[in-house]
Amino acid sequence: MANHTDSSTEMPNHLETATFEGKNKVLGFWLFLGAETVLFACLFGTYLALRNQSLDGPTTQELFDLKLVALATALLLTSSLTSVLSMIKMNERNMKGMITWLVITLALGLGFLVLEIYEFLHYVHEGHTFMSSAFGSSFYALVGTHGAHVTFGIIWITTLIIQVLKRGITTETAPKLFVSSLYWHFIDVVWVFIFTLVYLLGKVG
Amino acid sequence: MATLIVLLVLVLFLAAIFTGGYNRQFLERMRNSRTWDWLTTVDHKKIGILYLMGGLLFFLIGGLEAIFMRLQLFAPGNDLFVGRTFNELLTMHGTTMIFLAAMPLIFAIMNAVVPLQIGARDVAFPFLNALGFWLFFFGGVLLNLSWIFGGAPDAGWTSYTGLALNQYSPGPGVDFYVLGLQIAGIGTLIGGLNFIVTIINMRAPGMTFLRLPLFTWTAFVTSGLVLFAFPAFTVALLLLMFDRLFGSNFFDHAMGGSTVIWEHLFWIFGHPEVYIVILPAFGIMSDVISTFSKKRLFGYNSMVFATVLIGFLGFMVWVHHMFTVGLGAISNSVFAVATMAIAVPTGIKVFNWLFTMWGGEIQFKTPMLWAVGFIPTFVIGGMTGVMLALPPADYQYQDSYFVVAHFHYVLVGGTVFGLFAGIYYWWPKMFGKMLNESLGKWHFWTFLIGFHLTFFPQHFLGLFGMPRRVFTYQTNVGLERLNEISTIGVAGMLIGTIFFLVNIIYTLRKGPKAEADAWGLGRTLEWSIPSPPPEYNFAQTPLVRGFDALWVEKEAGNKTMTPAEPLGSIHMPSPSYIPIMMSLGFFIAGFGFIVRGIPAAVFGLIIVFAALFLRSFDYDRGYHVEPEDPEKGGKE
Amino acid sequence: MAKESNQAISRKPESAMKHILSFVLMIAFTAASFFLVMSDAVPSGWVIPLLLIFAVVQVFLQLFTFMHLDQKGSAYYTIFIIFGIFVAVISAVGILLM
Amino acid sequence: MERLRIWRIGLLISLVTLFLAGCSGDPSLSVLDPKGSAGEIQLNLIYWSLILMTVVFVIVITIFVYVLVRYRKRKGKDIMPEQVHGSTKLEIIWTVIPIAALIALAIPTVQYTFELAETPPAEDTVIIDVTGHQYWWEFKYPQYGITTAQEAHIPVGKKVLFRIHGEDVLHSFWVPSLGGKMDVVPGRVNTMTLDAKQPGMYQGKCAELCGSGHALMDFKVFADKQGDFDKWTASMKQPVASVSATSSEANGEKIFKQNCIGCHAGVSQIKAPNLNKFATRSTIAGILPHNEQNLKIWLKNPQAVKPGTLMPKIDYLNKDELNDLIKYLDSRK
Ligand code: HEA
Ligand code: HEA
Ligand code: HEC
Ligand code: CUA
Ligand SMILES: [Cu+2]
Repeated sequence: MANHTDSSTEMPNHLETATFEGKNKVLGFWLFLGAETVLFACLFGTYLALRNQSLDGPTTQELFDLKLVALATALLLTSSLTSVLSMIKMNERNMKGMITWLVITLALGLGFLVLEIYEFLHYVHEGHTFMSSAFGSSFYALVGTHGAHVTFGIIWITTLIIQVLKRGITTETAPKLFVSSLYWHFIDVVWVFIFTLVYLLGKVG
Repeated sequence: MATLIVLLVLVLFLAAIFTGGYNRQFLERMRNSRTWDWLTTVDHKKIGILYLMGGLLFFLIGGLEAIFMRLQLFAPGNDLFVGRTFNELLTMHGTTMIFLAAMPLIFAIMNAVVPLQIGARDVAFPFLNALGFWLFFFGGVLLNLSWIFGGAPDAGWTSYTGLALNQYSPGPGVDFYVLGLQIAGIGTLIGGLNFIVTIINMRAPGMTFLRLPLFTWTAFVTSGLVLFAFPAFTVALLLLMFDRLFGSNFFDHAMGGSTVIWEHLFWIFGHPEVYIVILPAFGIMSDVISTFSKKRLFGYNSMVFATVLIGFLGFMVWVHHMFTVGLGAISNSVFAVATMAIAVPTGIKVFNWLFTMWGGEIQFKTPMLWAVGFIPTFVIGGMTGVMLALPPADYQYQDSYFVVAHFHYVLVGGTVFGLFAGIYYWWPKMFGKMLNESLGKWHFWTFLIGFHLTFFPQHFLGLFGMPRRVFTYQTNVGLERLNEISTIGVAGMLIGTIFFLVNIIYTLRKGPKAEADAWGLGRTLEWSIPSPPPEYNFAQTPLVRGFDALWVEKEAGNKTMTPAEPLGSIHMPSPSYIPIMMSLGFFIAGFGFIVRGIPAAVFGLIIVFAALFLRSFDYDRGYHVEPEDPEKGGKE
Repeated sequence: MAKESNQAISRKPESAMKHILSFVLMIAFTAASFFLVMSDAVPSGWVIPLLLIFAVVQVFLQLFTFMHLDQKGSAYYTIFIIFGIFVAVISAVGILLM
Repeated sequence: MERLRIWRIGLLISLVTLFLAGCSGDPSLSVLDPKGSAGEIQLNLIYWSLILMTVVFVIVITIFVYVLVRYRKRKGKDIMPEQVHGSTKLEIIWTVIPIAALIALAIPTVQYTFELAETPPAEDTVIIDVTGHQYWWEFKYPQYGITTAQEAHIPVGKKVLFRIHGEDVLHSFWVPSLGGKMDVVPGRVNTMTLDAKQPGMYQGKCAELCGSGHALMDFKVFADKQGDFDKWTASMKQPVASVSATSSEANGEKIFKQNCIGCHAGVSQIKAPNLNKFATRSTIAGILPHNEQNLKIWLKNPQAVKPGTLMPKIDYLNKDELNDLIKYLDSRK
């Protein structure tokens, strides 16, 4: 199957799967994402089953503010694009371009987090807390787990930026970067369902 | 208090390291010691042995708990272990056996065998492999520490909420369950992921998917089940932890929560889990039966197909554990039919085994005895499984001893028999020594008879109206005699297990050395290399030219495999202390959460993150070894 | 490793154009979702199915453009993620309906 | 090898006789001796499935024994078996036959599942609201205004609709000789229809782990002839004599009002059985035979009788007080 061999000194086109370790890593990461899909599905199932159990607290209709959610969504969606752009730069071995896009991605992610924290604080103020009802618990568990993923992603990508700055784009750093970008897109996919099934559905009833 | 001590010791330890106030030579010696070697190993063969030892240890503990339970149930009105203590025993028995004995033993064999069977030098992620083991081990230790620190979990291995909430199960017992299993579970998930990638990416040239030995196939599907089933359990445990530790209300009906959600989450995981533990046993059966019948596996393709189908259907039947929850006739019927469907692929397997032996030349070596004992025993267990799958009948069986009988027939008669077959079969490959045959036969016969004596009567106990998870029963309702027999049977299993232990010790001391092809009948790649294999497994990656790769060469008159590459230096991954460090971090954090010692919890998490960080910046490239020239080497 | 890098390195560098296009589509679907809920333009029985369809389309856009599943050599990734989605859907629907 | 087969068959026969001779369970508790239509339906299905399973098992075991005997390695001989790949024909056979067997099993299964889920028309049914508590059972008859515990009475031949509630943890309501079980799920009401075809006492069990006392969370269902049932309801509806007959009973009543009424009349957080008609019960706490001696044992240390029970020790009363209390309790009919 060796249908293509670059003249050996040249770097291969797709850095992330250029080495054996890289290939393992990417495949392994996809499997991990498969597992994460099930994990989130269970949280979604739990949330959907419990979302009307708000007891005396505010209901979904009363609580959610779609404008804020729309803004957060825009930020996260855009960050997904910038993340993929950084990968293109990576495969062009354009260090500066890649890091620029990565930093923009991080900034958008941070913006999203700030909005989410603001939103949570607001809800707590309204009497909708983790402990106030089953609806509260399941809401924070689902949206909070997503938020935790975003946070972890930000930390992870930051450490990767440090590594690339030290070592450059190599067949060792590239799979890491690529995989973190997959992770970032995955977070975005989950968010699509959160805004659909939590916020929009919450308004519809 | 305990937290404080732990904290103090660790702080001192770290201070010693960072201030340089330690003895360099001591560290040097430690680094070169055998213990350090085992603690930091990333070699799949050694990790396999670690899993084996860990799994056996927990099997003994779980067995001891079973003995205690059976002693209490020997006669009505006994008061050895009553009430809560009995509930602790049964919970810990079930949990230990499933998560800390059966699964690790499966991972032991998978580690020892899968890379060899596919002609690989290693697994895809040696580091993660080690991490998986240490997480399992520390999780298991944490769970068992509950006996000392304030009481073991007592809500059953299913830990149904309601009962498992703070209100009804005060004390840290269930917290130990939650955190111990969470940690062990992450380890298992990592292990499963590793094996999938290994089997996809690391196969030797020519080893196509339809040439994989059946054990590798089942390892593959089992790993897939682990990958997709464990997340549900992770979520279940997470939510239960929130409820118990942080006052959320997922399962508290007074606050709008629902216990049924726990049942769903648990069984979405729990049912695939039982196939996780049976499929590798099926794989072992297939390999062992074909080896000792001196015949190619009958219907290889349909075996593979059946394995995949069982794995697939396994995700669609979980509600059969919930027939009496009151979910309605439609839901019960749908899940009943889906459950019954699993009998078909399983039947295909059973008949294929029978016809593998048909026309063969069967040698009753110990592994084969276990395999032969497996077939009727497992079939009985499977039949009672099908009987349980009928909701109207299950309304009677559910939570009675009939169920206990069913699952011991499949778990012990299936999984444990399978594991014993595998251990006897591959022991020479793992340790380079043959286990003693006559001790092995004694082990088999005492265990088999004891097993049936213990569990066959339990079917009737259930039908006579004895619920499970009870610490006593009434007199004069026809339950005494059968319970007596059941308890007496355990003696058989106890004696059998002791024979096994004696066999191990005897073999380690003076067992005869094993050949490369230890049984003389080897069909698959692992028998083409020395026992035990060198650290790089294959000096030259073999070229696979058909199913039963070694047998193909034997038939062609070759003594060894044809290599697929020239002899050259081999790259090996470096050992690493990070897996054990990270697991220790999780352990400390878990313990901290359980005793509500937030500093310890935070400290543990810091260790975890430090380990992650070290790992992320770790660019160790491993080392190279020069393999010895195999006696008869080279290409022609 | 012996069979190091013998495949999958032959893919062409990607153009940004495809991703930007996909992004525009995603934004459009998202906007449409919000619009569905915030206005009364669509009969209420249609809203939920449409929302779900829009979400699913977005997932596939992400998977097959941003996450590169459209490229050669992604068969295993696709198999496993699809199976993950399958288990996920069964589980979530199971918890919800049963 | 001939000997091997005989040996196996001998083992099988001795095992079967062992279990069939002598023990078929107690008629008040056994699934195999049903006294109601639900139990009969369920037993039918159990037998039908058992027959099918036996057939399959016999097939498997016949091939198994044949293969083991016929193809074992003989001493001195060393043959090389033919390396068969498989046989599509055979494989289709053992795919199709099990499918057929399963269809034969699935049809009655689905049919019975729906049949058992039907709720009978309200006019013709006795309704009983069952509540599972840690570790006792409460029975309310909304049609008659009766509340009792541990022991339910039902009329023979009539459908009885059990509406099953719970407040604390999961339990499961199981009367093996009348029919299968239904879980007590807090926050839900599950229903189950049972009937008894013969008068008698049928034992009930809690079949879901519910804590330390789970093993002892027993109850009884009495199936009475219609006349007896009517008498029972009438007597249960009659209020207990409001004044105590004797002075020790009166003293007992005082003690009861001071110490017990909080739980036993439902004002406290802890729910306890209604003791208004306590003297009519044949058991104490569902497990001890009802007599003075046992009542003392129960009151002095309930935990020793039923681990984990929420009833506190009443060990602070002196002998006379205790006797008076018992007299009072046993006058409540
Ligand atoms: C190794 C573990 C294992 C395995 C393999 C199985 C296999 C099966 N199990 Fe079992 N099961 C458990 C472990 C396992 N189980 C455990 C641990 C529990 C209890 C959990 C708890 O509550 O604590 C349980 C409980 C359990 C229940 C719930 C009982 C209850 O609580 O009320 C049910 C109900 O459907 C069930 C069904 C089945 C079925 C249909 C199979 C099938 O896969 C069996 C298929 C095999 C065969 C049928 C035999 C071979 C086939 C042939 C020879 C072909 C011809 C056959 C026919 C035509 C029928 N099991
Ligand atoms: C793989 C899983 C597995 C295995 C192997 C076993 C093995 C055994 N099990 Fe268990 N069992 C379960 C899984 C398993 N079980 C589960 C999941 C439950 C349900 C729990 C629940 O309800 O929540 C259960 C429940 C269960 C019960 C029902 C409890 C109840 O409902 O009240 C009983 C009762 O008889 C029982 C008995 C036994 C016996 C006698 C063995 C024997 O086969 C054991 C044989 C082993 C030995 C006899 C060990 C030998 C010991 C020594 C040599 C001494 C060791 C000394 C040292 C420690 C140094 N088990
Ligand atoms: C804190 C609450 C509480 C108090 C106070 C209490 N009980 Fe109880 N009692 C219970 C509970 C709960 C049960 C059910 C026990 C079980 O079966 O698990 C019970 C059961 C009983 C029973 C058996 C009932 C039956 O239906 O068979 C008797 C008799 C009884 N109590 C008598 C008394 C007497 C007499 C007193 C006072 C001297 C008393 N109890 C005080 C909670 C209480
Ligand atoms: Cu109530 Cu068990
Ligand atoms: Cu199951």
